Amino acid sequence: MKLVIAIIKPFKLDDVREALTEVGVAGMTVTEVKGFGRQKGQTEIYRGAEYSTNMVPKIKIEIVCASDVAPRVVEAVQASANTGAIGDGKIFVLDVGQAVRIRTGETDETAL
Amino acid sequence: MKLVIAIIKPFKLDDVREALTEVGVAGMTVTEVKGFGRQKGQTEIYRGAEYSTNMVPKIKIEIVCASDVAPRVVEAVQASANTGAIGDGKIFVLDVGQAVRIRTGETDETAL
Amino acid sequence: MKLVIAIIKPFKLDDVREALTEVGVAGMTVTEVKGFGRQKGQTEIYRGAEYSTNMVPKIKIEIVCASDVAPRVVEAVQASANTGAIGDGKIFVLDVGQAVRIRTGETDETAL
Amino acid sequence: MKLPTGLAIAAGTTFFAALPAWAQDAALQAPAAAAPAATVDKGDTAWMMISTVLVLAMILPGLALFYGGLARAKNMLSVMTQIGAVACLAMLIWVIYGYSLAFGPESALPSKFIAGFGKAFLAGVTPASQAATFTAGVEIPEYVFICFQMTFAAITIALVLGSVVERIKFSAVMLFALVWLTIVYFPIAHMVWATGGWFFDMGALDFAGGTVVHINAGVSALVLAMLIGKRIGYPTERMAPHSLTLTMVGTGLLWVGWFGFNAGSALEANGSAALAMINTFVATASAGLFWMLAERFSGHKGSALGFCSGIIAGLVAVTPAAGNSGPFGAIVLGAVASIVCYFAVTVLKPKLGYDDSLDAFGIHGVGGMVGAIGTAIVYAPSLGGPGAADYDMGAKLGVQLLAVVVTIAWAAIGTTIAFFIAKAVTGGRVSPEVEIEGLDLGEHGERAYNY
Amino acid sequence: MKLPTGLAIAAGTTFFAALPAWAQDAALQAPAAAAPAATVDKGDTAWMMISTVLVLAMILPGLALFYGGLARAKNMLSVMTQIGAVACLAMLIWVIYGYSLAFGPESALPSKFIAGFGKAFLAGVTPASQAATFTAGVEIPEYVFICFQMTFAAITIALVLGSVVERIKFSAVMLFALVWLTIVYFPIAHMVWATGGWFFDMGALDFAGGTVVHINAGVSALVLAMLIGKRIGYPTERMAPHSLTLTMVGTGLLWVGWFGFNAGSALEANGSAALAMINTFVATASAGLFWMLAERFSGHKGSALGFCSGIIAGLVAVTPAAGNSGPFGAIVLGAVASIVCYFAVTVLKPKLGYDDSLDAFGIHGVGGMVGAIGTAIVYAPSLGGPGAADYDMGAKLGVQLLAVVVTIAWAAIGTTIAFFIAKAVTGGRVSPEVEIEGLDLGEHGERAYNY
Amino acid sequence: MKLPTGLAIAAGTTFFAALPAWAQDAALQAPAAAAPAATVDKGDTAWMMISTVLVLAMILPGLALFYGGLARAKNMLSVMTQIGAVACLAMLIWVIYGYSLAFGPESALPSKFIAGFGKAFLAGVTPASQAATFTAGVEIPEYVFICFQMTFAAITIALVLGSVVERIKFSAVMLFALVWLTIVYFPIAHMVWATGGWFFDMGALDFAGGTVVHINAGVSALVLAMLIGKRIGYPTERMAPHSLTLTMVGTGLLWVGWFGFNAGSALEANGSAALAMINTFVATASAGLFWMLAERFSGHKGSALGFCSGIIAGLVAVTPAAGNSGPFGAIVLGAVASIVCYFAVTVLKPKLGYDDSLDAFGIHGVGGMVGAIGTAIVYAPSLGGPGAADYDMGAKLGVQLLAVVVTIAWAAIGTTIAFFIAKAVTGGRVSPEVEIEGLDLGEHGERAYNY
Ligand SMILES: Nc1ncnc2c1ncn2[C@@H]1O[C@H](COP(=O)(O)OP(=O)(O)O)[C@@H](O)[C@H]1O
Ligand SMILES: Nc1ncnc2c1ncn2[C@@H]1O[C@H](COP(=O)(O)OP(=O)(O)O)[C@@H](O)[C@H]1O
Ligand SMILES: Nc1ncnc2c1ncn2[C@@H]1O[C@H](COP(=O)(O)OP(=O)(O)O)[C@@H](O)[C@H]1O
Repeated sequence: MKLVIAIIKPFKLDDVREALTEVGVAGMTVTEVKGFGRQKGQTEIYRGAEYSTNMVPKIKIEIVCASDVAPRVVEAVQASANTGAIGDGKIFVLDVGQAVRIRTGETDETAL
Repeated sequence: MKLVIAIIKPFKLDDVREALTEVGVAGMTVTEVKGFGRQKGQTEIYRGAEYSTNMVPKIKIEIVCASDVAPRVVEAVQASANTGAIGDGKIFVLDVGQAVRIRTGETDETAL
Repeated sequence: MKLVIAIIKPFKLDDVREALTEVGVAGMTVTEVKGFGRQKGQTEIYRGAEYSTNMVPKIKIEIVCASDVAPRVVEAVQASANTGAIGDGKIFVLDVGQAVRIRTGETDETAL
Repeated sequence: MKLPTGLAIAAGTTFFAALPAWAQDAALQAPAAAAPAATVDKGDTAWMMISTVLVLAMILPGLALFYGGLARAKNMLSVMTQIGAVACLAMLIWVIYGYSLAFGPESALPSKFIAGFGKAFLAGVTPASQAATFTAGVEIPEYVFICFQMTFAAITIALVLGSVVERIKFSAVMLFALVWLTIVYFPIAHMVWATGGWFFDMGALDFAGGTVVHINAGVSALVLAMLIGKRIGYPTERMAPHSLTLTMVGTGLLWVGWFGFNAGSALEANGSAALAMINTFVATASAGLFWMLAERFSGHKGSALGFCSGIIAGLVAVTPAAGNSGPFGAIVLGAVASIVCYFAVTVLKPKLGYDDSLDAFGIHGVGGMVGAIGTAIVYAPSLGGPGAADYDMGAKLGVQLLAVVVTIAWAAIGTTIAFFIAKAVTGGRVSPEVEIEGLDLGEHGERAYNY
Repeated sequence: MKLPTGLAIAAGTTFFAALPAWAQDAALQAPAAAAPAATVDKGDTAWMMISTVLVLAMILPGLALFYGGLARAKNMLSVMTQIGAVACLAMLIWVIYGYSLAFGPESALPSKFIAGFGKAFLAGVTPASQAATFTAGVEIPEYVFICFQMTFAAITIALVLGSVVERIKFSAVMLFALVWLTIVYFPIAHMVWATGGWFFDMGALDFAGGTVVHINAGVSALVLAMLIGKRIGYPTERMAPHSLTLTMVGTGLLWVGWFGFNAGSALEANGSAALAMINTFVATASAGLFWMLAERFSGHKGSALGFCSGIIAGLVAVTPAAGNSGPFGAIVLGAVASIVCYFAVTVLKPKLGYDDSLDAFGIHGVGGMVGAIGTAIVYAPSLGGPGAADYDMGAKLGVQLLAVVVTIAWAAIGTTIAFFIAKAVTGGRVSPEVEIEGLDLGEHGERAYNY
Repeated sequence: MKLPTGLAIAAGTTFFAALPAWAQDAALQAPAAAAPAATVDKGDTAWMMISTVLVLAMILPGLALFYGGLARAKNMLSVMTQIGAVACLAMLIWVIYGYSLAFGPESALPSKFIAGFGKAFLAGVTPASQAATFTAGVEIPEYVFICFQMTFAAITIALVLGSVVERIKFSAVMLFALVWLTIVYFPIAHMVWATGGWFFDMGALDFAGGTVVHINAGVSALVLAMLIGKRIGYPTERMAPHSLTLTMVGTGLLWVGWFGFNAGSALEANGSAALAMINTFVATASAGLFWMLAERFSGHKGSALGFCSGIIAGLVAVTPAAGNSGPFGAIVLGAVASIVCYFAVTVLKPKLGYDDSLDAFGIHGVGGMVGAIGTAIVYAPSLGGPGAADYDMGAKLGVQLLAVVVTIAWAAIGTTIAFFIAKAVTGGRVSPEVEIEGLDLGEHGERAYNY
């Protein structure tokens, strides 16, 4: 199995989720994160104190899926999260050794 | 070493932490996340605008442990986070190549 | 490629980011988390109700980098996040199978 | 001469709006001996000053919180700043020429619709100047009257913004406000409240500004929302209120402040103010509960936002009726307004498809109309209202309807003109990038929250 | 006949509650010539109207924020909506029959405990009706008196909820409020404040409602908490206040509004109101600091919540004493109340094990008792109080104690009855699922915060 | 004898501060017949009581929110509690000896600078005692005057804290407040407001306390900030306001409450209060918008915090001018103050490098000076001010400048003394660990937010 981690722009979440549903991904976990990268954050000024954050709000999506499904997942995310502008984000794929569904104790691919 | 990732229901956090302490896990990292899956979210209505979120608040626990301890960790989480209802969550296990304790520079299992 | 996960004290974030920039890391993703470990949390009292949290606010940094850069990344984090006090945090290193830049579709090390 | 200043006219009879003179009260409170000149009672002055302060509290923080809580977090400061800044602008142009246009002396302009510039820059007003009340021989310091009315202008333009926040440019808001106050608010205020004004002379009942403030603001908001277009993502995207807690706080402050608005509109601390006060309590209480009941009867849960919406709908509806109804008429009026607004907001709006972000029309416009028309009904003595025994409800209904229709037309046309001027000069709407990222960062360079 | 309406009785002597008539003031302010009929002073009217508005501000947003901030985020809207909705309900039944039962004319009912239905639906009240004050010949518009007292009923029932939020059903709250107001609040208000009422005739000292409002609400809250049971997870689970910021804001608004409550209870803008005002300042200031000192002496840090708790404890304790004490008596009273409440909340409550979610009993009940009994002490002229030279403290202590004990018993029994009715009809308590997920989603279908 | 008590002096002439007696008003409102003794008008009493309550609302919740929102979340409760606690302390020492030192009878002490202890513990004050106003023969209950002035002392010390929050110990704050009020505030209040006080006798214009409150607090804040040193991480680390929403709410509440402060300073509900009211509206409106314009002209976005800052700067500047200016003078004064403060805060402060956390000096100190000096200008009848025809602006400017310079020196020296005492006893500043973790946890053992 694979863990696909995608860092995307927040307003793309709905699109990505729909795209994933289409490739048959039923579950995922979402975290609000901050990203540093090429994309520059807004400059804020508070009574003359200027803060250029470099920190941009992002959404991290984590999906565990069967290894053979992973390429399609990656593709779906890449297609749906893409705006062509800097800061669209990254996808990382890691190996997962084991998966368990807490409710039933089912393991591995049946647990997803 | 293994990284055990558990997605659980928020109100189960205390139970899980106690169970983990019993199997000798001393440290863990906790993140507030949102989960999509079988479990359906509440429907909210604001002046007629209806939002059915599908997003359910969850807690993600990350524990790095020695490989031989991992099965007991998985078991402890599965037992303590279980309510038998949909949405109880998942456990994923990944390989960890290296661990460092920042304070001392100790590495690998002594770092945990 | 490697995924370096660092759990650090929140006020050390700026130092760590600077140290990472120096070793050539351009991107990273940051999450606010809570840590359990040796470090004890503050005791809070609200009208006599005492809560000793054991949960300490921490920052999780995730950096994906080329495998040969990873040791330098680990070192930079360890040096810059260190205060010598309990609770300085941990660094974990995992293998990453694939990386994609969403905007361009570039993969692996060119995607970082 | 309209507003007596300096030397008050002794024979000053009922001066402004549509209120029975509560002869019995006057009898109790007026000095027994014949008063050769109008006198100022410090109790009235105290009441009108605090009423003025209460109306300010309705704007900032009241309305700013009510509206702001309903917006998304990324637009919070934008909403609050737009409200605050137009209120400030309204105050400044009020003393420059607004007060004169609404309540100044007659001029070459058609005095049915507008006064003249004779009191521009508050010419001739001193701390000793006085303004008439509804009771002959009783006056209040003119500066107090000016301040009280100033807050009405300020809140009305702020209310309009509710339909277009989260996408309208700050600069467009400011220019729109300037034009709108000039061509819509000042004339309508004159028509309703000044002697010689059209509706005033018709005998339209509007105790505290249901027409001038609420119908006017609500209709303008609707037109403005249609002109500027929907928010990106509306109605599919989740746009839940970012803090109903703050909306609830704003609701409370609006209710609190509204006593200045309604009971203050008696211009005296007397039985009429007391009647306006009790009506403002019970109409609102009724409306708050009835909105929740309407939700239950529609198969939903009674909601906190429903409660707040009902409270506001009730306050809006009781505004023209405050001193023109008995308490039980007010209770019914509140309930009806609440139910009608509920359907306007939850059924009508989705059907018609316009994006009135915070339901400025659905609550202020619709509630205002229910109130204006309902006032003609609850005014009837048979229903516990203060109307005379020979009260002709049909005739009064006609008058009220006419005032409503003229206000709607005037507001719609004026808003259209003001919007196109604002759009031509400023562009009107923020860029899609700014809209998506939020107006706080895009327009003001700040975040509302940094936890 | 109790409340003079329309034609005020000229010889109207001290009418309601337990307040010395401040003869010296009366002498200064009453018209020099013999007044053939009671007169209304617009300064009094203005003061009583604004006092009424201030008490509303105590409820919404004041108490809603104070209580809401102490709750968990998932129950925030539930707390605020329950408070708002019972306040609305109280207002409606107040004008329907509550005012009549408390202050209406005598009837077949035992007038020691309750008045009759003679003023149901405010029968006979007009804008010209007047109500007596504590000064002969001085009256205020009856509508103002009705509104002022209406807000007292509204806040009292809202206070009760503090012990059972986070688990009680909205529908149960509404039904409970209806019954409780009818069988507990209206009778006790009658007994304390109306001529012919039991405590009133006994000469019990209760300037602004320590018995009616605070002991009553506190004891009812305690009984209700025990009847409904503990929250799931209490006391082991973390249940820290979700926003002490909001609690602090609520505290400030309560303090601000309490001047309407306490100084407004003088019913005139006179020296008695001024005394109530200064006492409300200094007792509260003292109590706020003394709670923090109590924390320090118990080996803890002085806390923000401690400061807020002290402020409320002080306000509660000074309520019966407001016009019945000198400023330095009030300072001592505030300090004592603060320390006693501190121990009630931090030592007694955990020991007894009941779950009074927001310490409605620990602060309002206990603080109210300290205040009621302490009033008999600080009233003594030897301690700077306004009592006459021959003041008999022992006797007065007996009277106060009796009033307290009767109130406790009445509240406990009435609450039990009201709860079982509410439980029978609505179920009383939400399901464990709703309790765990939060009442905002489960009962109202909303989230308080969407950041 | 200074403040008439009990037996008011019939011939009481203008008593306190620097205000023309509005003879015309007095003529209108005073009883026609010769009044043998000063009378109390209930309208005045009502107005002064509500003004007092409004000033309390400025402190808690007003200032607590304004300041708290600007702090970081980890210090929120610390900021609010420090403000609340010093306000309480100020109230207690005010009734113990502060009122006496400021307004008590003359004594052995040099009465130019301070009164004596003759009214310590409010000796001799009863509900029947009266205090003079600016109009001969018109008085208010002395308890009301004491309360009104008490809130001024309370807010002034609270304002000072703005420069040192996020690092000063709670215990240091309390001790500092005790000493500072005694050696700085009470004397300056005496000099400005009491007959026989130095500035008062010089004829310095200070309607509502620009010198006593704002310059005094601002300068003390600056000195205190320099003595205690910068916050760890200043100015490189991100220290953005944690909730500009709350700051905006605080701004609104401050504006609302400031009408009590400014218009209340007329001590009567008359034309002078009305003038102060309109000026407080328009100066503030102007200042709010001009700060945003200053930002635009400096190449930045007009910001929400800028709007709020302008509002406060305008309120500060109009404080001494409130009854001493015409509305258009006030508009200009507001605009100038706003622009000057903008540069003080954004250009001067970074250049000088001191860490005035919340710009207590940059806004209250600088704005106060602009107001004090500007008052001498806008007072001129040629500019629409209420000065007499033969008004000598040059001379008045000299007087104002002298008052400002003396206040600066007095405040600076007194603050230094008070700080070193506080530091010696308490340590002054929290440990770096507590500062980094936040004062809420470190000093109070609580978190402001638990979502
Ligand atoms: N090496 C990395 N490791 C982890 N996350 C990264 C890395 N580089 C970028 N990211 C994440 O991806 C986001 C987008 O990256 P950025 O460089 O801004 O744009 P792009 O991906 O379009 O080149 C960043 O905000 C950050 O959250
Ligand atoms: N494939 C997946 N990858 C990552 N997280 C998942 C995946 N499937 C489910 N989850 C997480 O597990 C949670 C519970 O899953 P759900 O399908 O609702 O219930 P259950 O595990 O009982 O079948 C989800 O809310 C989500 O956070
Ligand atoms: N086994 C673990 N797995 C995951 N995270 C851990 C583990 N142990 C510690 N952590 C994280 O590291 C942080 C620091 O650990 P702690 O034991 O407090 O101090 P130290 O690392 O200095 O010994 C914890 O707060 C937690 O977030």
